[in-house]
Amino acid sequence: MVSERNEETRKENQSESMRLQFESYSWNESFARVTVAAFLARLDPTVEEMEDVKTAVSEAVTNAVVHGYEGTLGTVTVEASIEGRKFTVSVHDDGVGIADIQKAMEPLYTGKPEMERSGMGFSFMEAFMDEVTVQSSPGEGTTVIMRKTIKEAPNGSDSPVN
Amino acid sequence: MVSERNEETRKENQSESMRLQFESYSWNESFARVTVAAFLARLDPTVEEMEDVKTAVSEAVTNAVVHGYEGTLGTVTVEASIEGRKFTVSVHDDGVGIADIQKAMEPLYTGKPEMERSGMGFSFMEAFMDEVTVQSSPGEGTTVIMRKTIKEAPNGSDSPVN
Amino acid sequence: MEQSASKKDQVRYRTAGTSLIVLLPPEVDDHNCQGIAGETEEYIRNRVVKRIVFDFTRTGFMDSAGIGVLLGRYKRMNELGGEVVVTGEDERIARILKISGIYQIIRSV
Amino acid sequence: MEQSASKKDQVRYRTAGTSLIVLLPPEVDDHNCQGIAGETEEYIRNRVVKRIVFDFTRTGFMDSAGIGVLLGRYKRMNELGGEVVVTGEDERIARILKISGIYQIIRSV
Ligand SMILES: Nc1ncnc2c1ncn2[C@@H]1O[C@H](COP(=O)(O)OP(=O)(O)O)[C@@H](O)[C@H]1O
Ligand SMILES: Nc1ncnc2c1ncn2[C@@H]1O[C@H](COP(=O)(O)OP(=O)(O)O)[C@@H](O)[C@H]1O
Repeated sequence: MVSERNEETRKENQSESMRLQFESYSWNESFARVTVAAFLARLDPTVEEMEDVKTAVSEAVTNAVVHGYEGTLGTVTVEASIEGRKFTVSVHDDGVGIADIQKAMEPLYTGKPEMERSGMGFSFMEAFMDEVTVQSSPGEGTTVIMRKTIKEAPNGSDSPVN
Repeated sequence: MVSERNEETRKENQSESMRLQFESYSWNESFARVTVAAFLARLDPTVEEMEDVKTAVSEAVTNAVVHGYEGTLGTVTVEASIEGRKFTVSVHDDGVGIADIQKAMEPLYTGKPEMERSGMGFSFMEAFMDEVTVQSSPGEGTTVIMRKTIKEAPNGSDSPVN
Repeated sequence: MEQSASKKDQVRYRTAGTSLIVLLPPEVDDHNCQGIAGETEEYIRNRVVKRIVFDFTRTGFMDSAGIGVLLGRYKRMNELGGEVVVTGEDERIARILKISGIYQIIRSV
Repeated sequence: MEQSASKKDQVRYRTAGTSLIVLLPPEVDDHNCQGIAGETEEYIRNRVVKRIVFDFTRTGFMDSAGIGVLLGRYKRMNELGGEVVVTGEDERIARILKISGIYQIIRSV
């Protein structure tokens, strides 16, 4: 009588991913945040978890634009994936790369002190995500991989709306 | 005294693009809409232009999921670009493809009448965009390319907020 | 306002006499519509339903998947001698319904 | 609520006596901050500015680029014998300011 498509719903242990590429214009910093937030929304994160991820993504994408490409035009690639409640997001640029990753990640260190930068980008990523890994070498570009486990929402009441 | 980065602002005749890839899950239909809307926002479209584009993207992505992959798992690629005020968005799947494109685009035609579909997907794309082009053949997947010129906002007062 | 694919966005059902009221989600698309045909059938099977009211009060976005649902339920209620009506459409939803031509067979109450 | 990169999201300036009030945009990031150093310098050059007030009333998002601006303006006002204060921070912004340690040198009014 009624032929209907089987209802397709996300499973609790669902694995899925997305990939986003865009040019290294500074106005894409907000575009990247919105897109990752829209992808993450399916896990029903709290407002705080959502804001944490948006801040961390903003830091990594800004670094790709400002430090990786230094204002020149290049492609930034953001990949995000979900395994159950484990969320991973990586930000990649094919820019100048980092010679001393440990030093770059030190709190307050900035390679561009003349630009009024705080040197807190990596510290923020580490404060807001569970784990931050940086792969980089000079001339080879940079990939920042960040992980965060999103807590099970008790009944989804504290979830953000965008 | 103050060393400052040159202010980086979009130019009126700016060319830019983005590419988004995700799995053919039906809940990504809304993810695709949000992402394209966030990309389009830089042109300061009216609420109506924004809704038009979201509807058209929703139609094309839904077709990739429902008809292209027929519920199986595949990758959907959405590319969007801007040249001045000309907005182009394409939706690609590597699914079953379309044998008779002209027939598929006829109003009310649906290849899946048992699924309570309206057969109005292509009609909506054509109603809401300036131009719709379909590239497809059986076994080769489908690409739908849609264009729309976004009017110059008089002073950006009627622009949407998400 | 975009919504996640979470449970709070689902369709809600309510009966009033012989009417079945279907409160549609904020975004009526293929994903959010998948259960409607089967779920309204449940009601029709278990009680006398003479009218299905699609309530768009919460809805800000709809694509042609919504039209497919309305047409499908219209045909089904026709078979049963009942009717389908819509209510609560905002300007955008009214525009979509108008373009689809569905106001010619389904009226707004 | 996400905002486009359009003009309405820009920083706004207002003076009151010897105070310069900087009304920050909804999202304080690298992109939206790029003009602040140069624009506040303009004011400092053309009138007596003893205090810069960063007003977060409209702001819901900030990353470390905002901290860079606050630190930079703090150093500059220190040179001039003036001060920098913040106001109107919501819970999220206060958390970011706290994590950055900036409340140790810049107070909230
Ligand atoms: N993607 C990147 N490419 C090249 N260098 C980078 C990249 N990301 C970070 N760095 C280096 O690491 C330094 C510290 O980064 P961060 O902690 O974010 O502080 P900030 O961006 O304020 O300088 C940067 O100043 C830069 O020298
Ligand atoms: N991406 C696609 N892959 C394969 N077939 C497609 C695709 N898009 C559309 N079609 C075919 O074209 C028909 C008409 O599409 P459309 O106008 O959107 O109506 P509907 O989706 O309601 O069937 C579909 O039913 C399907 O047979």
